[in-house]
Formats: sequence, C-alpha cells, structure tokens
Amino acid sequence: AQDEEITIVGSTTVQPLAELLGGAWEAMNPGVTVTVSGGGSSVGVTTIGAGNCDIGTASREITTAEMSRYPNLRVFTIAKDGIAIITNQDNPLSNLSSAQVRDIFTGDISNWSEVGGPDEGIVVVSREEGSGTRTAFEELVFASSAIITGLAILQPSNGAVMTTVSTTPGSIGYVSFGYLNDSVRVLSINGVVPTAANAVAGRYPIVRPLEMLTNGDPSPAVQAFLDFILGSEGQAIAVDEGYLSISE
Amino acid sequence: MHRDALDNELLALREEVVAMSGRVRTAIRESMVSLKSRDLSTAQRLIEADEETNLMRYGIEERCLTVVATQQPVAGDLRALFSILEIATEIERIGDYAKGIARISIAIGDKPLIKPIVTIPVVADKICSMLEDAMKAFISGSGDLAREVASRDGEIDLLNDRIQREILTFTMEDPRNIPGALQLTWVAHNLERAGDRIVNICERIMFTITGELTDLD
Amino acid sequence: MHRDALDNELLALREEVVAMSGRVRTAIRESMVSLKSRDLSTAQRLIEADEETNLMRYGIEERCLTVVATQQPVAGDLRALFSILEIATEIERIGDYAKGIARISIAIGDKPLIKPIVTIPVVADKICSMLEDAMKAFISGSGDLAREVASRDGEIDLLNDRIQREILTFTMEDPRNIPGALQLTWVAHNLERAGDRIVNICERIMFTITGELTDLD
Amino acid sequence: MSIRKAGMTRKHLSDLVMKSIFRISAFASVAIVVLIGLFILREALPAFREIGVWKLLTGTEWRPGQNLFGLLSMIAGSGLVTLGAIVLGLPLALGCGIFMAEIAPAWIRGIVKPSIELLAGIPSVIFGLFGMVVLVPLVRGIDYPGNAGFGLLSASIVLAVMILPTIASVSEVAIRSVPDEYRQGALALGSTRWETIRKVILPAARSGILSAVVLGLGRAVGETIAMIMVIGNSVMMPTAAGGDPLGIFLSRARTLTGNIAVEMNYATGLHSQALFATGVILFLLIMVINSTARALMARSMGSSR
Amino acid sequence: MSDEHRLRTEGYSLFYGSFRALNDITVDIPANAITSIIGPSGCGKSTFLRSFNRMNELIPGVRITGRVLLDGEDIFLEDVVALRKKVGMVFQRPNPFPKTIFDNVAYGPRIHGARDRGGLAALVERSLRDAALWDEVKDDLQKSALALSGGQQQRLCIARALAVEPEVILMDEPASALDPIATLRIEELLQALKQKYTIVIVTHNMQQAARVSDFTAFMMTDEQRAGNLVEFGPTKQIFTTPRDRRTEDYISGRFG
Amino acid sequence: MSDEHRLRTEGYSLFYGSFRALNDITVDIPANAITSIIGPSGCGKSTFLRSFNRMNELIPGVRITGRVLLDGEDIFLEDVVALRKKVGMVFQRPNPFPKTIFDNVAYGPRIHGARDRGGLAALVERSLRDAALWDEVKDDLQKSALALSGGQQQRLCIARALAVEPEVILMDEPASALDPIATLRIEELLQALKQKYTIVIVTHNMQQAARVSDFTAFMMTDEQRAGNLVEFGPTKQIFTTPRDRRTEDYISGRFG
Amino acid sequence: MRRYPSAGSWRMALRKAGQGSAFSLFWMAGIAATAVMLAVVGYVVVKGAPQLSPDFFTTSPRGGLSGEGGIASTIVTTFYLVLMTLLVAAPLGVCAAIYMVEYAGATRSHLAVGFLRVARFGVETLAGIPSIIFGLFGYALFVTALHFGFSLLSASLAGACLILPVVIRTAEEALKAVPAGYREASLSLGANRWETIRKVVLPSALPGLTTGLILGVGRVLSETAVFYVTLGGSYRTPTSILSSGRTMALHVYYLAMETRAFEKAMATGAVLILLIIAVNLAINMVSRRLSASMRG
Ligand SMILES: Nc1ncnc2c1ncn2[C@@H]1O[C@H](COP(=O)(O)OP(=O)(O)OP(=O)(O)O)[C@@H](O)[C@H]1O
Ligand SMILES: Nc1ncnc2c1ncn2[C@@H]1O[C@H](COP(=O)(O)OP(=O)(O)OP(=O)(O)O)[C@@H](O)[C@H]1O
Ligand SMILES: [Mg+2]
Ligand SMILES: [Mg+2]
Ligand SMILES: O=P([O-])([O-])[O-]
Repeated sequence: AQDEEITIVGSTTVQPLAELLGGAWEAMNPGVTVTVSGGGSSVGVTTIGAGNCDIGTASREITTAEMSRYPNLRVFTIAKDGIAIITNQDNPLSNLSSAQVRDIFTGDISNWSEVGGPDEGIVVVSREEGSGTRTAFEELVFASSAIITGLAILQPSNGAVMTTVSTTPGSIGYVSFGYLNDSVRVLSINGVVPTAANAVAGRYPIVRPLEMLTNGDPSPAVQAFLDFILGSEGQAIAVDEGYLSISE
Repeated sequence: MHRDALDNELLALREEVVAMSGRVRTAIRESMVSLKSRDLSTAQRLIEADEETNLMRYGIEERCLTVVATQQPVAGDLRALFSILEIATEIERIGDYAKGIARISIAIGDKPLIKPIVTIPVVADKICSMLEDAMKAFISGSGDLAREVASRDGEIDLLNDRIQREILTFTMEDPRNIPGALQLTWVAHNLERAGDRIVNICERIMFTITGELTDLD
Repeated sequence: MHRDALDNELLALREEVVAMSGRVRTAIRESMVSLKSRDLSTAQRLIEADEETNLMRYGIEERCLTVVATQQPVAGDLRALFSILEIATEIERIGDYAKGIARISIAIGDKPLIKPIVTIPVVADKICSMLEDAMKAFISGSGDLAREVASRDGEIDLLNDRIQREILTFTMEDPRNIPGALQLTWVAHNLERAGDRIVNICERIMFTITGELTDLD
Repeated sequence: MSIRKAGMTRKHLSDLVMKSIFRISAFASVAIVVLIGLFILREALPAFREIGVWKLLTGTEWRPGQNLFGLLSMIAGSGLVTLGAIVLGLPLALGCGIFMAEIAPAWIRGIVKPSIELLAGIPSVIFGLFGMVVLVPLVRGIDYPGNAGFGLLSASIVLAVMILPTIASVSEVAIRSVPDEYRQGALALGSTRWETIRKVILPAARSGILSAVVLGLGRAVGETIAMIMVIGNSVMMPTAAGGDPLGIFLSRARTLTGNIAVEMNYATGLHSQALFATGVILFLLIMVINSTARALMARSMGSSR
Repeated sequence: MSDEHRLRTEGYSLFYGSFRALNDITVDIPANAITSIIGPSGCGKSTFLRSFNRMNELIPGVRITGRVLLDGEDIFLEDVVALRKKVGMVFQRPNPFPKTIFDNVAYGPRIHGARDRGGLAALVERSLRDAALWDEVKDDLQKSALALSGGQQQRLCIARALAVEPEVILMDEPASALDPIATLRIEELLQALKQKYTIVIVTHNMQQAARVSDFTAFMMTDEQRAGNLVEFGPTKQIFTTPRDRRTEDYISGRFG
Repeated sequence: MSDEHRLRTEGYSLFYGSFRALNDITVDIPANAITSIIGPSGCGKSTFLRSFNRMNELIPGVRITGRVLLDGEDIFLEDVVALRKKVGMVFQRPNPFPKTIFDNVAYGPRIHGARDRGGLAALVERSLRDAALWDEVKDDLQKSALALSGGQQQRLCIARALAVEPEVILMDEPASALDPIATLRIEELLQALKQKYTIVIVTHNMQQAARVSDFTAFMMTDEQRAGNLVEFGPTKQIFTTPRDRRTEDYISGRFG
Repeated sequence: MRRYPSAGSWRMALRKAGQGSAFSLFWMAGIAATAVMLAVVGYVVVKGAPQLSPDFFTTSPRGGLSGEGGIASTIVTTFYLVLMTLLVAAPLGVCAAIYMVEYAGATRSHLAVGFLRVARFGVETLAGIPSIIFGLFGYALFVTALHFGFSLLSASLAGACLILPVVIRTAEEALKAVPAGYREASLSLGANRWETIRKVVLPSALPGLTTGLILGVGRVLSETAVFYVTLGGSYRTPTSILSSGRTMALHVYYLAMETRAFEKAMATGAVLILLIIAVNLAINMVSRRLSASMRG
C-alpha cells in the first residue's frame, strides 16, 4: 500500500501501544502513516461506528448496546491490560484491600487514616464516564452497581490521571499498566503487586481486553496492519510495554 | 444679527434727526423774530447755535457709519440709514439757511427794514410746518404724507416769486433801498432753498419706503 | 471678504465721481460762455444736461448702497464709500449751480449785460481748477492737496465780495440796472456756493484719510 | 483631453456582477450563522423533550450511563466560578481601566496598557497551564476538608485574570471616548480631577463600562479549556464541606462548557442531545446576561433622557 | 453673467417618505453666473441643491414630483452617471480621497475612461490651475491629499470636480468648515470659475451670499415644514430691495 | 459698560514647549463689558482666552512668563479650583454633561458644596433665567440635556457656568457650531449678561465681534508665528478707524 | 449673595484628600494588573526558556504521551489551520460585510431591511457565544455528520464559523468608518457603486479589514476548545486536509494534561505568546503602515 494513512481514534489506554505499533509498521512500510488520537474508548466506538476513522480502539468489551447501534463493527482484541491503583508519591501506604479500594472510590472512606495511612484527606481521581478504563474498573472493583464518588476529580485520559495523581498529595487514581512509571506509587491489591506476570497468572484481578474495531471488513491496508499487530512482532511490542499478550 | 441693537440704534438716530429738525425749526422762527424786531443778540445766538446743529449732524453721520460698520444692515435698514444720513444733511443745510438769515439780520444792523415784512414770515411759517410734517412722515414712514409735503413746495416757490417782485418794486422806487432790498431778497431766497431741501427730505422718505429714488419736484 | 470685487467697485465709483466732476466743470465753463456770449441754446443744453448729472449721482448712490449691502465694507473702505456718496452729492449741487447760472442766462434773455463781466469768469475758472485739484486729491488720497484746495476758497470769497460791491455800484448808478444787477449777483453767489461745496469735498477727502470730520473753512 | 465615452455598458455589467457576488456571500454568511443556531437547537430539542426542561435544569445528577441528565450542578459551577471571577477581577479591572484612561502619566500608561493587551492575547490554555502548575498547588495549601487545589477558587482566580484585560481595556476605551469637552467643562467649573472622573466621566462612560463588564461575564461563562484544567470536573453540586459558606469555593465543580468539552466526543443518542441542550442553555445564559445588561443600560439611560 | 438658463425646475417637490421637504419649486438658474441659495436651517437648501445631480436618490425613501431640467432636458430621463459627469458637486466638508493629489484629480477622468498618461497629466494640471491650487502643489503632486490644509483640500475637491469637465458645479456650504483666509480664497476662486461654469452654492452665511453671488434664491419652510422658494432675483436686488417681506426679515435678521 | 478693569495681563507670554504661542501681551479687559478677541486662525486667541482660567495647564509642556491678574491679584498664586469658580468658561461646541438639565446646572454648585435643595432649585432657576432658557425648559428640567437643540445646549452651558456665580465668563467661539437663529439668541443673551458679568469672547466672525462687543482685541502672529496683540480698543473705533494698518487690513479682508 | 458655603479651605482640603485616596487605589490597581501580567508571562517564559533550543523547533513531538520531542509539527498544523480558516472566513465575511454596508444599508427595500436585521442579530449573537458551542457544532456537523473526521478540514470549518462573526463585524465597522463623504464624492463624479467600493471604499477600509483578519488569526492561534473536539490531536505533521493534527495551543493542553512535561508546555506556551505578540505587533504595524500610506 502506497501513501496510505491509517487513522486510529479512541481509548487513551490503547493510544501509547497503538502509537508504538504504528511507528513500527511505518518503519516497515514506507509511505504508510499511522496517526493515533485519544479521546477515550467511547470516542473510539462512536468514531469508528460513524465511519470517521479507520480503526477505533477501546479498552473494554464492546457493549451490546453499541453493537446494536453499529452492527457493522468488527472487533479485534489486540492485547489485554491491567488497571493499576496509584497514589501520590508522598503516600506511605503500599497495599489496600479490594474492599478498601471500593470504599475509597465510593467516598465511604475519605481519610487515609481510616486505612492505616496518615491523617490526610483522600482525593479521588477518576476517569470520565465514557472511559473504558473506568468502565472496566467499576465492573471489576465494584461488583455491584456502586458509584464513584461525585467528589472525584474527573480527568479525560489515563495521562491526565497520572499527571493529577502525581501532582496532588493525598490523591488516588487508577490507570492502565501501560502508563505506569515512577512518578506515582503503585499499590498492591490484597497484597498482589500489579504486574503483567501477576495478571497473566490470574493473581491480579483487574484486567480487561484492548480492542481494535473496524467498520465492516477492514480495507487491505488496515487488514495488513491488524495482521501485523496480532502477529508475533506486534504482540512482542505489547508485552514489552507491560500489556498482556492475547495469547496468554 | 443682533436685531435689538440695530433697531434701538435706528430709533435713536431717527429721534436725533427729529430733535435736529426741532432745533432748526426754532432757528427759522427765531431768525424771523430777529429780522422783524431787529434783535441782533438773538441773531448772534442763532449763529452760534448753528454750530451745535452741525455737530449733531456730524454725530449722526458718525453713528450711521458705526452702525454700518458694526451691524451690517441690509435692505430696508440700510436704506433707512442712508436716508437718515441724507436727511440730517438736508436739515443741517436748512439750519445753515436760518443762520444765513441771522447773518443778514446782523448785516442790516440797526438800520430799519426797507419795508415791513409780511409775506416772508408767512413763508417761514410754512417752511416750519412743512418740516414738521416731513418729520411726521419720516417717523411714521408715510409715503402719502411725504408726497403731500413735497407738493406744498410749489406754494413756497410762488410766494417767493411774489416777494422777489415786491422787493424789486421797492428798489425801483428808491435806489437807496437797493442794499436793503438785496438783503431781503437773500432772506427770501434762503427760505425758498429751505423748501427745496424739504422736498429732498421727502424724496428720501419715499426712498426709504420704496427703495427707489423718485423726483418729487 | 471678497476684496477684488470691493476694490474694483470702489475704483469704478471713484472714476464715476471724477467723470461727474468733469461734466460739472464743463458745465461751469459753458455757463460762462453762454453768459458772456449770450448764447441761449448753450444755456438750454446745459439745463438739460444737468439732468444726466443728477442721474449719475443717483447711480453712484445706488451703487454705494449695493456695495454696503453686499460687501459689508468697514473702516477705510466704509469711509471711502460714505465720502464718495457725499462728494457725488456735492458735485451734483455744483452742477446745480452751473444750471442756475444757465437759467439766469436765459432769464437775461436777449438783453445785454449791465456791464461786461470780467471777474466772474475768473472766479469760474478758479472754481474749475479747484474742483479739478480736489479730484486729484480725492483720487490720490492726498490730504495736503485737499487742504491746499480748501484754502483757496478764501480767495473765491474775496473775489465774490468784490463782485458784489462792483455790481452794487452799478445799480446805484442807474436803478434800471437793478434787475440785471441782481441777476449777476446770483451768478456770483452761485459760484461762491460752488466754492463752499468744494471745501466740503475737501473735508470729505480728509475724512476718508483720517477718519475725522474736520472743518476746513 | 482623453475621456472616452466608452465602457458605460461594461461599467454597468461589472457593477451588477459584483453586486450579486456580494449578495450571495452575504446570504451565505447569514445562512451559516442561522444554520448554526438551528442545528444546535434541532440537536437539542429531543433532549428537552425526552428529559424535560425542568429535569435538565434542576436535576443534580449527571450520569449519562444511567440516563440521568441533571445540569444544575454544572449551572451552579458556571455561576459560582463566574461570580468568583467577578468579585476578584472586576474591581481590579475597572480600577485599572480608570487608571489607564484618566490617571496614569503617559509613560506609566505606556507600560500598563501593553501589559493589559498582552494579557488579553494570552491563550486560555496557558492560563490553564499556569493555574495547574502554580495556582492549584498554592490553593491546595489552604487547610480545608476535601481541598485538593483543583476547584472553584483556582478556577475563579484564573478567570479573574482572564477577564481582567477584557474589562480593563474595554472600559478604558469607554472612558477615553468620553468627549474631552466633558472633562474641560467640569474642570472649568472648578471641579477637582477626581470629582470630574466620578461625577462626569464615569456616568458618561456608564454604558461602555457596563458592556465591558458584560463582555467580561461572557468570556467568563464561555471559557472552556482553562476550566477543564483547574476546576476538577467533578460532577457534583459544589458544597462547603467544612461548613464555612465561603468554603464552597474550595469545592470541585464542573462548568457547562467543560461538560460539553469532556463528553462530547463519545456521546451518542440522548447523551449527545443532552450535551446540545447544555449548549443551548449556555447560549441562553449568555443571551440573558446580554439582554439584562442592555435593559440595565436602557434604564440608566432612560433616567437621564 | 448671461441671461441664458442652464438649470430649471418646474413644479418640483421632494418627499422624504411621507414628509414633503420641497414644495412646488419652479426656478430658472442662469448660466455662467453664481446663484446662491440661502434660508434658515432645515428649509431644504441642501435637498434642493442635491436634486440637480440626483444625489437624493442615494437616500432610501425619496420620492419626487415635477421636473428638473438641464439645458431643457429632463435629468431623470438621462443616465445618472452621465448626468453627474455634467453636474459636479463640492461638499461642505472637504472630502478628498485618501490618495495622492494627482490621483484625486485624476479619479473622475479615469472612471470615465481616460487612460492616456500625457493627456491625464495635462488635464490634472489644468484642473488644479483652474482651482487656483496648481502653484501650491505642483512640486508635490504625489503627496497625500490629506496632508493639505482645509482650504487647500477644498480647492482640491473643486479641482477634482472640474477634472470631469462639468457644465454645472453644485456646492453645499463649501466654506463653512474653513477659516476666514481659506474662505476668502474659495470666494475668489468662485469669481474666476463663473466665466466657464454655472455655479450653484448653498450657504448659511448671508454675507457670503451677498458678496459672491450674482443671483440669490431665498427659501423658507411653510407651516407644514415644507421648503418653499420665497424669492429669487439678482443678489443686489435681494439685498437692497427684496420684494418679499419674509426675505427682508430674514436678511435683516428679523426671523426666528 | 464701565471703566473699571477686571482682568489684566502684563508682559504675558506663553510657550508650548519651545514654541512661543503668545508674545508679551499687556492688556486691560474692562469690567461689565463684552470684549471680543479676533484674529486669523492660529494667532493664539484660544490660548490667550484659556489663560484667564488656567485651562492651558491641562496641556503638558506649557510654560508662561509675565502675569495675569484678576482684580489685581496674580491668578497663578491662587488655588486653581477657586479661580475657575470665579472665571467661568463656555466652549465652542456645546458640551452639556449627559445628565438632566437640572443636574447640569446644579453640577457646579454641588461640587462647591451646595446641598440645600430649595436653594439649589432657586439657583438653577435663576441661572436658567439669566441664560434665557428657563421658559423653554421649565416644564422639563428632568429631561436629558442631550435632547436639547444645539442652541439650547449652548445656553444651558452658559447657565451652567452662571450657576457657580462667576465674575468673568470666557467664551471660545460660542456660536460657531450654531445656525444663524441660535447664534442670534446667544448674541442677544450676551447683551443681557454684560450687565452682571465681564465677558471675553473669541470669535472668528468679525461681523459678530462688531455686532456684540464693546471692546475688541485684534491679535496676529509675527514672523516667528508667535501671537501678538496688535490693537485693543472700543469696537466702534476698531471697526471704523483702526489705528494699526494690520487691523484695518484684517477687518477689511485684505490679509492672507 | 451666596447660596452655598464658599469654597473654604477646609472644604477644599477635604476635596483634595478624597482625590488623593481615590487616586492611590487606582495606582494600586494599575500596578497590580501589570504585576499579574508579569507573573503569568514571566513564569511561563522563565520556566519554558531552558527548553528552547533549535531542536525544539525542528523536531516533532515523539509519542503523544511521552512529552518528548519538539513542536515542529504543531507549528505546521497551526499554520495550515490558520490559513485554511482564513481562506474560508475572510472572503465570505468581507463580502458579506460589503453587502450589508454598501448595498443593503443603502436601500429601503423590505428584503434588505429584513435581511440586515436578521444578519445583525445573528452576527451579534454568534459573536457573544462561547467557542465550545462552535466545537459542539463542528463536531456534530463536520466530524460526524459530514464524515470529515477529526481533521484539518473539520477544524478549519469550525474555526471559520468561529471567526466569521468577528470578521463580519470588524469588516462592517471598518467599512462604516470610511467617511460617507468619500462615497458621495465618488458617486458625484459619476462613478458607480462597484467603482466606488473598489477604488475608494476598500482602500480606505483596508487597515480596518486587515486588523479584523489578523484578529481572526489571533483567535485561531489561541483557540483550544474548538480544536480539542474537531482536530483529533495527532502529533504527526498533517499530510492532507483530512489529516488529524495538533495546534500549538492544543499541544500545550496535551502536554499539561497528559504528561508531566510542564516545562515543555511552558516552552510551547512561551513560543505561542511570542507568536501572539508578533501578531499583535503586526496588527499595529499593518494598520499604522496602511493608514500612513493613506495619509501620505
Ligand atoms: N435623509 C433624510 N430623511 C428624512 N428627512 C430629511 C433627510 N434629510 C433632510 N431631511 C429633512 O428635510 C428638510 C430639509 O433638509 P435639508 O438638509 O435640505 O435642509 P438645509 O436647508 O440644507 O438645512 P441646513 O442649513 O441645516 O443644512 C429638513 O426638515 C430635514 O430634517
Ligand atoms: N496643545 C498645543 N500644543 C502645541 N501647540 C499648540 C497647542 N495648541 C495650540 N497650539 C499652537 O498655538 C498657536 C495658537 O493656537 P490657538 O488654538 O490659540 O489659536 P486660535 O487663534 O485659537 O486659532 P483658531 O482660530 O484656529 O481657533 C497655534 O500655532 C497652534 O498651532
Ligand atoms: Mg444643508
Ligand atoms: Mg481657537
Ligand atoms: O482507555 P480509555 O481512555 O477509554 O480509558
């Protein structure tokens, strides 16, 4: 394919991965450009559903409502991803129970001293409603239909959550494994450290699929790109970045 | 335009002219008195008083000039102003005739008149009332009256002719009367000229009203 | 201000006045001729021609009025205009005196003069040259010349006195001369008055220049 | 002489052609303008119909996932942040406008005025950045329950700075455009400069100053990106967690504009329509501000007419 | 001046919407003379003047009845562009275009198709000479017209009007924005121009009308506030012996 | 008019920066009379007028030498606010404040501390009467001053100046923005006011100076473009027999 | 007779004191405003300056989330976007304004009057509403309904809608500011409308028109919200009008929100501020130059 442009829109979770994959694909196929935009999983679904990009991305399962709205969607799971709970660096805690996490995010616990930390108010940082990460987080952590507290600071991307938590003392948030770095403190849940290995082993429970979507059958160029991603080279890149390969 | 100032000034000027005419009428009457009664001091006073009349005219002229320079009158106002100026000049000249009569009176000195004068004072009276009426026409702006006044000049001329013939007769009788006769002739002539002046005044009045210079002779 | 129009008009008016004075000078000279040579038709023509002089004056007056109404002159221009008006009036009056002489000429009719006239034409000549020089002063705006011209009036008065006395002598000799003598007296008187008029003109010229009404008598 | 008597018809033709070009452009522009309005209205109508105007306006819950679309918390957010900005910014801005127009010596004005102009030109995202990096940590220093720096106070301060140049320069222009004759007239009557300003100039510039304020309000209510960056975006009624009523300004909130910006991209169906409804409400809010101002102006005019 | 008439109105009335601003005016404007229109403010002087080159048409809602004739031809039957070429206009405030002096004067000729450079330069020079401005600007024709003084600007506007070689020049208070010296210049210029052109000038200044014009038209509003022609005649006559009482009252300051 | 002198300048010069706008002017302005200042544009009339209430101080870079005396006292030694209360000013363009008619007139007294309502109302009425405006506005004192006609506005400005009970009133071309009828009113008003006030008026219109004033000052620029007083005297004399050739030339249109 | 207390010295002192205290408050306001400017700009520039290097301008951002790289592609995108927006809005807006001022304003036909009323109202209203609403509109219409996707095209059309009211309004003002005398003079010399507009009105209005357009440029430069929802945010250099992209302002937003590369955000912001200062200077210079050339 010559001078092809592949536009990818959607999940901010998938975004860094898609950028890396796109870069690799461009290097292998001169003349092809892969542009990646964020927005969130729901943006990915609606954008591809409306035919306004080549590939939509989501960091959660596609809902039946979405499938019925956009019946032409084809879903490709390209990797899996864990969601890590993070706090500001100044927080001495390194572990919470999943119940504690739930109570903190619903607002029932509002001071770190209640979970053995310092006497400091908890600032909850969350994603906006359409976020795949949030949806997955709510499903996986709030088994029931509990609601994240309205007091939560809402940021529209994984990156923004990282930034906010890293700069706000007493804060707690959640991000994709792909975003983790040492600007924040990563909490163990029920004593399990959130790593790819633990996730693959099923010890770390907060894991969801990363999806790429096309509207109808992909064009040959897109198909080639997807084949590359789903192939061993693509999966290797994903694993390198802390995501879980689909094969695992 | 600053109408008030102009109107006031025009009115004042008209009044000044009328005042002047009053002085001149008095002068004519008194000149008759001095002539008839051989009263030289009155005559002398008349001559001196004429200077004041002249000054009045100068005053009027200067004021007219000032009004033109400062108020820029046009049309009717301007004609009125020109007429005031001319009428004042004419009145001043009439004053000069009265002065002339007074001078003659003095020239006659203590000599008796060659004959008692009768018609001359009548003419003088007529002149005075013509002047008075002309002033009425002037103030009221009545063209009809002005015309009527002017028409009376014919009478003056007739009277004058009669006086001249009469005096001539006297001189014929006695050549020694000649100087005295000549003097009386001058007196009558002065009065006749005064009549002409009044006609001029009436012409001016007509001009003020109609804007046209007409001959009322 | 629209100077050109005003300047042109003032110039034209001055020229008109000078032209008028020329006519009047001619009239005086011709009146002498008619008197001396007993030429009645010339006298008649003079009387008729005076009408035109009067019209000229009317014309000048009308133009002055128009200039004041439309050009709003002030100061020197305004005085010049007033003076033009007055001078024209005076010249017209001098014209009237010439006409008077012509009338006398006609009144004398085909009778011979009581005596050959010598001094009277001299006076008339002097008057003419005074008028001419007054016009020079008028045009050039020369106060000195005007003053000088005015001063010559004394001479006229002296000459007039002499003429009067001379004529008186004649009448004394023969009473039948009286009517003729009177007529000549009138002639001389007219010329004397003309002299006074010229003095007035000179006063006007002074006024134009200095802005003050002075007595040059 | 070379005036040709030609080209009459060509002249007429070009005149006609150009006239139609202008007319078409004008109608197109106006069509666009009207279309924008109609489009937004059309998109919003179903939301009003399905959710109900009242529920939209008074609902405090905004959970699109649950089909809960209450905008009251956002209206409150927008309202409070604007109020805060006005309280903080207006006196400073007006003072600055008066200072530049009437009081500052030329060389001082030569410094202040370009500063204000520069401030007006700075993109809102930079104010947002400044707010995030500088203000939020500062505000976080205030010891108050739940205070995380992000919230109404930071947003108000950012907004106050943003409306400062708008109000200051528009009111300066208004004051400057008061004819010098008024100034001279007042001084010639023996007024001091301050009396002149207070009793003549400011009343004369009243309508201009009012429109400056309205412009400032408009900018405050309409600001989006800087708000997203510092206000926290929480979907909640602003509350004073610590009891102190002023504490409400330490509460996080979301503005109407922020609501649209954050959710628009993925909203579909009723959710999307609810966002259009948010737009319409925002739009109406601006109109209300404008027309109130106009009415106020008319009234203050009317009293002197 | 001559007795020929160039402009004429016949029973001419003009309405702004339903307001009758001019009422039944019939007048003959003589050729090669200066005619001034005087009258109190709002009596319709400007409106009347603008009738002669149809500038009133630019105002929405204007309606007329009666006729306006130029050299015997109804001006409303003529092409308006051609009419305005024949009937030039100079306005109250000097309004030179923000162009060079040369381009200002050359504007009209160029509009009307003049292209030849030499001819244009000659025409510009002649127009500026006729407007008594040449000597002051000849070294600096490329200077902006806005750099001239008010009086010079007004003469430039006159030159600009002359450059299209009109037959008639209309002027609406051409000196009211000028100081006395500049006014003097304009008045002198008018005198020179009337040799070649028919000039109609509106002025508030009666003295000016008296000074510069050959004929004067006096207008006044009636009870319905419509403008009427009260008197028309030679300026001398209007200012010395007006026929109408109202004229006399107005020129001698007895109005109001 | 009287022979008393209220205002006096002695060897007064004024500089705009380094430009000398007024050169060594010594003059006595008579009390209870109207003195007009005439002269060509730019000769410094306005500058001179504004010297009497120190309005020139508002212009940066103005420097003066010599003295200006009000009733024998140096005005520069006095408080400027107090001076301006004594020396009122009316400007070329009517400049009523955008307030009601009442508030315009009451402005000055209020500034100077008048609080008593009844007294204020009486003062406003008297000022409006003195300015010959009372009858036209008495039913509508709460109307905006801006709704008045130009001539009424100018009389309102005069009333406003009168209300602070000044001794001197300065007017800079007070009628130049008005039509002839309004001008007439103002001129009549001036005549009435001079009974009580000393009035100094600048005008471009020589005829106006001739009509309204008792004394006239003629100013002109010299070779250095500095304004000089050429002649001062009774208006009658200036307009019939000016002493200075330049005065005569100017008033009879022979300048430029 | 005095009706009020004379300006006694105590009163005068009071009046002067009132003036003194009021004026000192105003001085403080002026100083505070300047200080605020200095704080904001100073902070951004000082924090950003160390990041500024040739590389910063010549390399593109590397990876949307890393915060690494320069701003080359964002400069290009910004340039394209400004150009395209102007290309749409300028002719349309200026022509519309010409029609409104020169044609519709000069007749009394019901159509024209009605049109003017609608146009003025529409333009006024639109000029006052928040930019995010243009984003909303642009997203719904161009991105979604017309399938232009997140692209320069969608963004520039939305941007054009955003600045159209500004352009129309300033153009209208500029045209209205041309003295009526120019038009009258031209028409009275026998020119028709179009000649008058072309030769007299437009040249005179040019400074105003240019100023209006540059104002539009400034608005596009600093706008973030609209492009946040229409441009997509790709850090790549756009290759077609359908490419997604990232303006400098948007880049500041992403850097600030998604990364901790605040210094880089400051640096980008500093560049943006400098650019906007340049644009403002350009406004001043152009309008001064143009009006000077008018005045000669
Ligand atoms: N465009 C217009 N629409 C409606 N009425 C108008 C218009 N222009 C003028 N008028 C009215 O027509 C009448 C005559 O106006 P015009 O301007 O011709 O008077 P004017 O004599 O020139 O007055 P001025 O001396 O003040 O210039 C006035 O009553 C005026 O209000
Ligand atoms: N603020 C100023 N700065 C510098 N020079 C000035 C200032 N005001 C006036 N001038 C100059 O001072 C001189 C006198 O000006 P002024 O305004 O007093 O003249 P004027 O006689 O009132 O003129 P006009 O009749 O045009 O009103 C002029 O040369 C003018 O250019
Ligand atoms: Mg008019
Ligand atoms: Mg002045
Ligand atoms: O992956 P998300 O951006 O939708 O959380």
